[in-house]
Amino acid sequence: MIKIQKEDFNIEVEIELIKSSLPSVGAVTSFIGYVRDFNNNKNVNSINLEVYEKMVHKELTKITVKAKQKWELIDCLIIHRHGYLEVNEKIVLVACFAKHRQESFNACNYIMNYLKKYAPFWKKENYTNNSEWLENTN
Amino acid sequence: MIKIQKEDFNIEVEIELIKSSLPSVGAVTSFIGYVRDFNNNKNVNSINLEVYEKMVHKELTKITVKAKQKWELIDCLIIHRHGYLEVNEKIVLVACFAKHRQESFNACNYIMNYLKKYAPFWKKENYTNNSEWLENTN
Amino acid sequence: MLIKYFAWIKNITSCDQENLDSKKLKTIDDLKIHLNTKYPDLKKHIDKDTLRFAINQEYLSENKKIYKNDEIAIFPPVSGG
Amino acid sequence: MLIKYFAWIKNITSCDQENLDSKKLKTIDDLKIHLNTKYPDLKKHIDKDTLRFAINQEYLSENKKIYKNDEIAIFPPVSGG
Repeated sequence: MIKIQKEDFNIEVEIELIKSSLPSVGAVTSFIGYVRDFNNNKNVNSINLEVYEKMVHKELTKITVKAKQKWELIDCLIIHRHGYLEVNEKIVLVACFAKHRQESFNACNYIMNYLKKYAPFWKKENYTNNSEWLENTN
Repeated sequence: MIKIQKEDFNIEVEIELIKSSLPSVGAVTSFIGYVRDFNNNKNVNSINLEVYEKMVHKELTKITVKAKQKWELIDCLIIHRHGYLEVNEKIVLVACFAKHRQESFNACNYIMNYLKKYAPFWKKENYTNNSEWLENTN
Repeated sequence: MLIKYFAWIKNITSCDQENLDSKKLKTIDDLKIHLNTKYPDLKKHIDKDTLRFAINQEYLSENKKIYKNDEIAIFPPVSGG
Repeated sequence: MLIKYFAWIKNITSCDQENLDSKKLKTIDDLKIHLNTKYPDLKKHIDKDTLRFAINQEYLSENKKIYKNDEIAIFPPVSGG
Protein backbone atom coordinates (compact mmCIF):
# COMPACT_ATOMS: atom_id res chain seq x y z
CA MET A 1 0.00 0.00 0.00
CA ILE A 2 1.24 3.49 -0.88
CA LYS A 3 0.04 6.61 0.91
CA ILE A 4 1.10 10.16 0.07
CA GLN A 5 -0.21 12.55 2.69
CA LYS A 6 0.39 15.73 4.63
CA GLU A 7 -0.74 14.31 7.98
CA ASP A 8 1.36 12.44 10.50
CA PHE A 9 0.81 8.70 10.92
CA ASN A 10 0.97 6.20 13.78
CA ILE A 11 3.54 3.44 13.11
CA GLU A 12 1.81 0.91 15.39
CA VAL A 13 -1.60 1.43 13.79
CA GLU A 14 -0.31 1.40 10.20
CA ILE A 15 1.76 -1.76 10.63
CA GLU A 16 -0.93 -3.57 12.64
CA LEU A 17 -3.55 -2.77 9.99
CA ILE A 18 -1.62 -4.88 7.49
CA LYS A 19 -0.03 -7.42 9.81
CA SER A 20 -3.24 -8.48 11.58
CA SER A 21 -4.54 -10.20 8.44
CA LEU A 22 -1.20 -11.86 7.56
CA PRO A 23 -0.53 -14.62 10.14
CA SER A 24 2.21 -16.11 7.94
CA VAL A 25 4.33 -12.98 8.40
CA GLY A 26 7.10 -13.53 10.95
CA ALA A 27 9.25 -10.50 10.16
CA VAL A 28 8.63 -6.80 9.56
CA THR A 29 11.53 -4.47 8.87
CA SER A 30 10.67 -0.82 8.78
CA PHE A 31 12.50 2.38 8.12
CA ILE A 32 11.37 5.76 9.42
CA GLY A 33 12.95 8.95 8.15
CA TYR A 34 12.74 12.14 10.27
CA VAL A 35 13.47 15.84 9.89
CA ARG A 36 16.89 16.41 11.52
CA ASP A 37 17.88 19.53 13.43
CA PHE A 38 21.19 19.95 11.64
CA ASN A 39 22.24 19.38 8.06
CA ASN A 40 25.04 20.61 5.79
CA ASN A 41 26.46 22.54 8.75
CA LYS A 42 23.27 24.48 9.32
CA ASN A 43 20.62 24.48 12.02
CA VAL A 44 17.35 23.41 10.46
CA ASN A 45 14.04 24.59 11.90
CA SER A 46 11.68 22.93 9.47
CA ILE A 47 11.40 21.71 5.90
CA ASN A 48 8.97 22.04 3.02
CA LEU A 49 8.59 18.88 1.03
CA GLU A 50 7.34 19.28 -2.52
CA VAL A 51 5.91 16.30 -4.38
CA TYR A 52 4.97 15.56 -8.00
CA GLU A 53 1.72 13.91 -6.99
CA LYS A 54 0.79 12.48 -10.37
CA MET A 55 4.17 10.77 -10.76
CA VAL A 56 4.91 9.59 -7.24
CA HIS A 57 2.38 6.75 -7.12
CA LYS A 58 3.59 5.39 -10.46
CA GLU A 59 7.20 5.51 -9.38
CA LEU A 60 6.69 3.97 -5.93
CA THR A 61 4.49 1.24 -7.39
CA LYS A 62 7.29 0.33 -9.81
CA ILE A 63 9.75 0.14 -6.93
CA THR A 64 7.51 -2.12 -4.81
CA VAL A 65 6.83 -4.40 -7.79
CA LYS A 66 10.59 -4.71 -8.37
CA ALA A 67 11.19 -5.40 -4.68
CA LYS A 68 8.55 -8.14 -4.67
CA GLN A 69 10.21 -9.76 -7.70
CA LYS A 70 13.60 -9.68 -6.04
CA TRP A 71 12.73 -10.62 -2.45
CA GLU A 72 10.08 -12.91 -0.97
CA LEU A 73 7.83 -10.16 0.26
CA ILE A 74 4.28 -10.83 1.39
CA ASP A 75 3.35 -7.16 1.48
CA CYS A 76 4.85 -3.73 1.76
CA LEU A 77 3.73 -0.33 2.97
CA ILE A 78 5.09 3.08 2.01
CA ILE A 79 3.85 6.28 3.63
CA HIS A 80 5.51 9.51 2.52
CA ARG A 81 4.50 12.91 3.81
CA HIS A 82 4.78 16.26 2.04
CA GLY A 83 4.22 19.92 2.90
CA TYR A 84 5.54 21.71 5.98
CA LEU A 85 7.33 19.52 8.56
CA GLU A 86 9.19 20.53 11.70
CA VAL A 87 12.29 18.99 13.29
CA ASN A 88 11.58 15.54 14.81
CA GLU A 89 8.56 14.96 12.57
CA LYS A 90 8.35 11.77 10.53
CA ILE A 91 8.87 12.08 6.78
CA VAL A 92 8.62 8.51 5.53
CA LEU A 93 7.78 4.98 6.63
CA VAL A 94 8.69 1.90 4.61
CA ALA A 95 7.60 -1.40 6.16
CA CYS A 96 8.33 -4.77 4.54
CA PHE A 97 6.36 -7.86 5.58
CA ALA A 98 7.95 -11.27 5.01
CA LYS A 99 8.06 -14.75 6.45
CA HIS A 100 11.71 -14.45 7.36
CA ARG A 101 14.00 -11.77 8.69
CA GLN A 102 16.61 -11.41 5.97
CA GLU A 103 14.06 -11.02 3.18
CA SER A 104 12.32 -8.19 5.01
CA PHE A 105 15.65 -6.44 5.76
CA ASN A 106 16.89 -6.67 2.19
CA ALA A 107 13.61 -5.53 0.69
CA CYS A 108 13.34 -2.54 3.01
CA ASN A 109 16.91 -1.44 2.30
CA TYR A 110 16.33 -1.90 -1.45
CA ILE A 111 13.12 0.11 -1.47
CA MET A 112 14.69 2.97 0.50
CA ASN A 113 17.64 3.12 -1.90
CA TYR A 114 15.33 3.39 -4.90
CA LEU A 115 12.96 5.78 -3.20
CA LYS A 116 15.88 8.11 -2.46
CA LYS A 117 16.91 7.98 -6.11
CA TYR A 118 13.61 8.11 -7.96
CA ALA A 119 10.63 9.18 -5.83
CA PRO A 120 9.76 12.74 -6.98
CA PHE A 121 10.09 14.68 -3.73
CA TRP A 122 12.20 17.76 -3.08
CA LYS A 123 13.22 19.17 0.29
CA LYS A 124 13.60 22.84 1.05
CA GLU A 125 15.26 23.40 4.43
CA ASN A 126 14.21 26.42 6.47
CA TYR A 127 16.90 28.07 8.61
CA THR A 128 16.51 31.04 10.90
CA ASN A 129 16.87 33.72 8.25
CA ASN A 130 16.59 31.93 4.93
CA SER A 131 15.85 28.65 3.23
CA GLU A 132 17.51 26.40 0.68
CA TRP A 133 16.57 23.59 -1.70
CA LEU A 134 18.55 20.41 -1.06
CA GLU A 135 20.48 18.33 -3.51
CA ASN A 136 20.09 14.64 -2.77
CA THR A 137 23.09 13.39 -0.87
CA ASN A 138 21.64 9.90 -0.53
CA MET B 1 17.41 0.59 26.37
CA ILE B 2 16.65 -3.09 26.95
CA LYS B 3 13.27 -4.33 28.14
CA ILE B 4 12.39 -7.96 28.85
CA GLN B 5 8.70 -8.29 29.52
CA LYS B 6 5.60 -10.46 29.18
CA GLU B 7 3.29 -7.64 28.07
CA ASP B 8 2.75 -6.39 24.54
CA PHE B 9 4.21 -3.02 23.54
CA ASN B 10 3.20 -0.18 21.22
CA ILE B 11 5.82 0.45 18.52
CA GLU B 12 4.84 4.10 18.01
CA VAL B 13 4.99 4.90 21.72
CA GLU B 14 8.26 3.07 22.35
CA ILE B 15 10.08 4.63 19.40
CA GLU B 16 8.68 8.13 20.05
CA LEU B 17 9.75 7.95 23.71
CA ILE B 18 13.38 7.78 22.59
CA LYS B 19 13.21 9.75 19.35
CA SER B 20 11.49 12.83 20.80
CA SER B 21 14.60 13.80 22.74
CA LEU B 22 17.03 13.11 19.89
CA PRO B 23 16.52 15.78 17.19
CA SER B 24 19.79 14.82 15.47
CA VAL B 25 18.34 11.40 14.57
CA GLY B 26 17.25 11.27 10.94
CA ALA B 27 16.89 7.51 10.55
CA VAL B 28 15.31 4.70 12.57
CA THR B 29 15.42 1.14 11.30
CA SER B 30 13.38 -1.32 13.28
CA PHE B 31 12.75 -5.02 13.16
CA ILE B 32 9.66 -6.66 14.61
CA GLY B 33 9.45 -10.43 14.98
CA TYR B 34 6.03 -12.11 15.24
CA VAL B 35 4.62 -15.54 16.08
CA ARG B 36 3.88 -17.20 12.71
CA ASP B 37 0.96 -19.53 12.05
CA PHE B 38 3.07 -22.16 10.33
CA ASN B 39 6.56 -23.46 10.95
CA ASN B 40 8.48 -26.66 10.13
CA ASN B 41 5.41 -27.93 8.24
CA LYS B 42 3.13 -27.61 11.23
CA ASN B 43 0.26 -25.33 12.14
CA VAL B 44 1.25 -23.32 15.17
CA ASN B 45 -1.39 -22.05 17.61
CA SER B 46 0.85 -20.34 20.11
CA ILE B 47 4.32 -20.43 21.61
CA ASN B 48 5.87 -20.41 25.05
CA LEU B 49 9.04 -18.38 25.25
CA GLU B 50 11.41 -19.24 28.07
CA VAL B 51 14.10 -16.78 29.11
CA TYR B 52 17.19 -16.93 31.34
CA GLU B 53 16.40 -13.59 32.96
CA LYS B 54 19.65 -13.12 34.83
CA MET B 55 21.71 -13.65 31.67
CA VAL B 56 19.63 -11.93 29.01
CA HIS B 57 20.35 -8.33 30.07
CA LYS B 58 24.09 -8.99 30.19
CA GLU B 59 24.08 -10.60 26.78
CA LEU B 60 21.92 -7.97 25.04
CA THR B 61 23.96 -5.16 26.61
CA LYS B 62 27.11 -6.70 25.16
CA ILE B 63 25.50 -6.85 21.73
CA THR B 64 24.35 -3.22 21.80
CA VAL B 65 27.78 -2.06 22.98
CA LYS B 66 29.39 -3.93 20.08
CA ALA B 67 26.88 -2.47 17.63
CA LYS B 68 27.62 1.04 18.87
CA GLN B 69 31.34 0.48 18.40
CA LYS B 70 30.83 -0.79 14.88
CA TRP B 71 28.15 1.60 13.58
CA GLU B 72 27.45 5.26 14.27
CA LEU B 73 24.44 4.65 16.47
CA ILE B 74 22.96 7.38 18.61
CA ASP B 75 20.74 4.99 20.55
CA CYS B 76 19.12 1.62 20.35
CA LEU B 77 16.10 -0.08 21.83
CA ILE B 78 15.48 -3.78 22.32
CA ILE B 79 12.19 -5.12 23.65
CA HIS B 80 11.85 -8.90 23.91
CA ARG B 81 8.79 -10.63 25.28
CA HIS B 82 8.59 -14.00 27.00
CA GLY B 83 5.85 -16.30 28.27
CA TYR B 84 2.75 -17.37 26.35
CA LEU B 85 2.24 -15.71 22.94
CA GLU B 86 -0.38 -16.41 20.29
CA VAL B 87 -0.08 -16.25 16.50
CA ASN B 88 0.29 -12.67 15.21
CA GLU B 89 1.63 -11.41 18.54
CA LYS B 90 4.90 -9.47 18.59
CA ILE B 91 7.93 -11.24 20.03
CA VAL B 92 10.71 -8.72 19.62
CA LEU B 93 11.41 -5.13 18.60
CA VAL B 94 14.89 -3.85 17.76
CA ALA B 95 15.03 -0.16 16.81
CA CYS B 96 18.29 1.57 15.84
CA PHE B 97 18.53 5.37 15.94
CA ALA B 98 21.17 7.06 13.77
CA LYS B 99 21.82 10.23 11.84
CA HIS B 100 21.86 8.43 8.53
CA ARG B 101 19.98 5.59 6.94
CA GLN B 102 22.67 3.03 6.21
CA GLU B 103 24.10 3.10 9.72
CA SER B 104 20.70 2.37 11.22
CA PHE B 105 20.05 -0.47 8.74
CA ASN B 106 23.40 -2.13 9.31
CA ALA B 107 23.19 -1.83 13.08
CA CYS B 108 19.67 -3.28 13.21
CA ASN B 109 20.62 -6.22 11.01
CA TYR B 110 23.76 -6.82 13.08
CA ILE B 111 21.92 -6.75 16.41
CA MET B 112 19.25 -9.16 15.15
CA ASN B 113 21.89 -11.60 13.91
CA TYR B 114 23.62 -11.63 17.29
CA LEU B 115 20.38 -11.70 19.24
CA LYS B 116 19.32 -14.82 17.30
CA LYS B 117 22.63 -16.49 18.12
CA TYR B 118 23.23 -15.49 21.72
CA ALA B 119 20.18 -14.09 23.52
CA PRO B 120 19.06 -16.82 25.97
CA PHE B 121 15.48 -17.44 24.82
CA TRP B 122 13.89 -20.73 23.85
CA LYS B 123 10.67 -21.24 21.91
CA LYS B 124 8.25 -24.07 22.46
CA GLU B 125 5.65 -24.24 19.70
CA ASN B 126 2.15 -25.39 20.62
CA TYR B 127 0.25 -27.36 17.96
CA THR B 128 -3.28 -28.73 18.20
CA ASN B 129 -2.40 -31.92 20.05
CA ASN B 130 1.15 -31.49 21.24
CA SER B 131 4.06 -29.08 21.53
CA GLU B 132 7.73 -29.03 20.64
CA TRP B 133 10.90 -27.12 21.57
CA LEU B 134 12.52 -25.44 18.59
CA GLU B 135 16.08 -25.63 17.47
CA ASN B 136 17.28 -22.30 16.19
CA THR B 137 17.15 -22.23 12.40
CA ASN B 138 18.24 -18.58 12.24
CA MET C 1 2.00 20.50 -24.29
CA LEU C 2 2.11 21.09 -20.55
CA ILE C 3 5.53 21.75 -19.01
CA LYS C 4 5.82 21.39 -15.22
CA TYR C 5 8.65 22.73 -13.06
CA PHE C 6 9.62 21.62 -9.56
CA ALA C 7 11.77 22.78 -6.64
CA TRP C 8 14.23 25.63 -7.43
CA ILE C 9 13.53 25.46 -11.16
CA LYS C 10 10.34 27.37 -10.42
CA ASN C 11 12.48 30.23 -9.13
CA ILE C 12 14.06 30.50 -12.57
CA THR C 13 10.89 30.08 -14.60
CA SER C 14 8.74 32.10 -12.18
CA CYS C 15 5.91 29.63 -12.70
CA ASP C 16 5.22 26.01 -11.78
CA GLN C 17 3.75 25.09 -15.13
CA GLU C 18 3.06 26.50 -18.57
CA ASN C 19 1.66 25.45 -21.95
CA LEU C 20 4.09 25.57 -24.85
CA ASP C 21 3.26 25.50 -28.51
CA SER C 22 3.96 22.00 -29.67
CA LYS C 23 4.30 22.81 -33.35
CA LYS C 24 7.98 23.65 -33.29
CA LEU C 25 8.87 21.34 -30.42
CA LYS C 26 9.10 17.84 -31.77
CA THR C 27 11.61 16.31 -29.36
CA ILE C 28 13.02 16.80 -25.89
CA ASP C 29 16.15 18.28 -27.47
CA ASP C 30 14.00 20.91 -29.24
CA LEU C 31 12.43 21.71 -25.90
CA LYS C 32 15.83 22.08 -24.21
CA ILE C 33 16.96 24.58 -26.86
CA HIS C 34 13.74 26.51 -26.49
CA LEU C 35 14.06 26.67 -22.69
CA ASN C 36 17.73 27.70 -22.87
CA THR C 37 16.68 30.74 -24.84
CA LYS C 38 13.60 31.54 -22.82
CA TYR C 39 15.32 31.08 -19.43
CA PRO C 40 19.04 31.90 -19.72
CA ASP C 41 19.58 30.97 -16.07
CA LEU C 42 18.42 27.45 -16.82
CA LYS C 43 21.00 26.93 -19.55
CA LYS C 44 23.96 25.90 -17.38
CA HIS C 45 21.85 23.29 -15.60
CA ILE C 46 20.51 21.86 -18.85
CA ASP C 47 23.99 21.89 -20.38
CA LYS C 48 25.49 20.14 -17.35
CA ASP C 49 22.82 17.45 -17.68
CA THR C 50 21.97 17.63 -13.98
CA LEU C 51 18.21 17.98 -14.47
CA ARG C 52 15.70 15.15 -14.75
CA PHE C 53 12.99 14.99 -17.42
CA ALA C 54 9.81 12.94 -17.28
CA ILE C 55 7.25 12.51 -20.06
CA ASN C 56 3.82 11.56 -18.75
CA GLN C 57 5.32 10.73 -15.35
CA GLU C 58 7.98 8.37 -16.72
CA TYR C 59 11.69 9.14 -16.40
CA LEU C 60 13.50 9.81 -19.62
CA SER C 61 17.02 8.59 -20.31
CA GLU C 62 17.52 9.75 -23.90
CA ASN C 63 16.09 12.17 -26.45
CA LYS C 64 12.50 11.33 -27.37
CA LYS C 65 9.64 12.61 -29.51
CA ILE C 66 7.06 14.68 -27.72
CA TYR C 67 3.42 15.22 -28.56
CA LYS C 68 0.70 17.79 -28.11
CA ASN C 69 -0.99 16.09 -25.14
CA ASP C 70 2.17 15.18 -23.27
CA GLU C 71 2.88 16.35 -19.76
CA ILE C 72 6.58 17.04 -19.48
CA ALA C 73 8.20 17.57 -16.09
CA ILE C 74 11.59 19.13 -15.47
CA PHE C 75 13.15 18.85 -12.05
CA PRO C 76 16.43 18.66 -10.11
CA PRO C 77 17.62 15.37 -8.57
CA VAL C 78 15.07 14.21 -6.01
CA SER C 79 15.70 14.54 -2.26
CA GLY C 80 12.83 12.81 -0.46
CA GLY C 81 12.91 9.96 2.05
CA MET D 1 27.15 -24.69 43.07
CA LEU D 2 23.84 -23.99 41.39
CA ILE D 3 23.12 -25.74 38.10
CA LYS D 4 20.29 -24.36 35.96
CA TYR D 5 18.56 -26.16 33.10
CA PHE D 6 16.53 -24.60 30.29
CA ALA D 7 14.11 -25.66 27.54
CA TRP D 8 13.93 -29.43 26.88
CA ILE D 9 16.86 -30.17 29.13
CA LYS D 10 14.44 -29.76 32.02
CA ASN D 11 12.47 -32.70 30.64
CA ILE D 12 15.55 -34.89 31.05
CA THR D 13 16.62 -33.61 34.45
CA SER D 14 13.04 -33.28 35.76
CA CYS D 15 14.01 -30.04 37.47
CA ASP D 16 14.96 -26.55 36.39
CA GLN D 17 17.79 -26.17 38.86
CA GLU D 18 19.71 -28.07 41.53
CA ASN D 19 22.63 -27.64 43.88
CA LEU D 20 25.56 -29.98 43.32
CA ASP D 21 28.37 -30.73 45.71
CA SER D 22 31.32 -28.73 44.51
CA LYS D 23 33.99 -30.76 46.23
CA LYS D 24 34.44 -33.30 43.46
CA LEU D 25 33.52 -31.00 40.62
CA LYS D 26 36.49 -28.78 39.89
CA THR D 27 35.96 -28.11 36.20
CA ILE D 28 33.22 -28.04 33.56
CA ASP D 29 34.55 -31.36 32.25
CA ASP D 30 34.10 -32.91 35.72
CA LEU D 31 30.54 -31.60 35.69
CA LYS D 32 29.85 -33.09 32.25
CA ILE D 33 31.02 -36.52 33.41
CA HIS D 34 28.89 -36.23 36.51
CA LEU D 35 25.78 -35.26 34.51
CA ASN D 36 26.34 -38.03 31.95
CA THR D 37 26.11 -40.54 34.77
CA LYS D 38 23.26 -38.90 36.60
CA TYR D 39 21.16 -38.30 33.45
CA PRO D 40 21.94 -40.97 30.84
CA ASP D 41 19.57 -39.30 28.34
CA LEU D 42 21.71 -36.17 28.45
CA LYS D 43 24.88 -38.02 27.47
CA LYS D 44 24.37 -38.02 23.70
CA HIS D 45 23.76 -34.27 23.70
CA ILE D 46 26.80 -33.54 25.82
CA ASP D 47 28.92 -35.89 23.72
CA LYS D 48 27.74 -34.27 20.50
CA ASP D 49 28.73 -30.88 21.92
CA THR D 50 25.38 -29.34 20.95
CA LEU D 51 24.64 -27.83 24.35
CA ARG D 52 25.69 -24.40 25.58
CA PHE D 53 27.24 -23.77 28.99
CA ALA D 54 27.37 -20.46 30.84
CA ILE D 55 29.20 -19.69 34.08
CA ASN D 56 27.74 -16.76 35.96
CA GLN D 57 25.79 -15.72 32.84
CA GLU D 58 28.80 -15.71 30.53
CA TYR D 59 29.11 -18.12 27.61
CA LEU D 60 31.84 -20.68 27.86
CA SER D 61 33.93 -21.79 24.91
CA GLU D 62 36.38 -24.16 26.59
CA ASN D 63 36.84 -26.17 29.76
CA LYS D 64 37.12 -23.96 32.83
CA LYS D 65 37.49 -24.20 36.59
CA ILE D 66 34.29 -23.91 38.58
CA TYR D 67 33.76 -22.73 42.11
CA LYS D 68 31.36 -23.19 44.99
CA ASN D 69 29.37 -19.99 44.42
CA ASP D 70 29.13 -20.28 40.66
CA GLU D 71 25.84 -20.38 38.79
CA ILE D 72 26.21 -22.74 35.89
CA ALA D 73 23.58 -22.87 33.16
CA ILE D 74 23.15 -25.63 30.62
CA PHE D 75 20.90 -25.09 27.64
CA PRO D 76 20.25 -25.98 24.00
CA PRO D 77 21.01 -23.48 21.19
CA VAL D 78 18.87 -20.40 21.68
CA SER D 79 15.80 -19.73 19.53
CA GLY D 80 14.47 -16.27 20.41
CA GLY D 81 13.90 -13.24 18.22
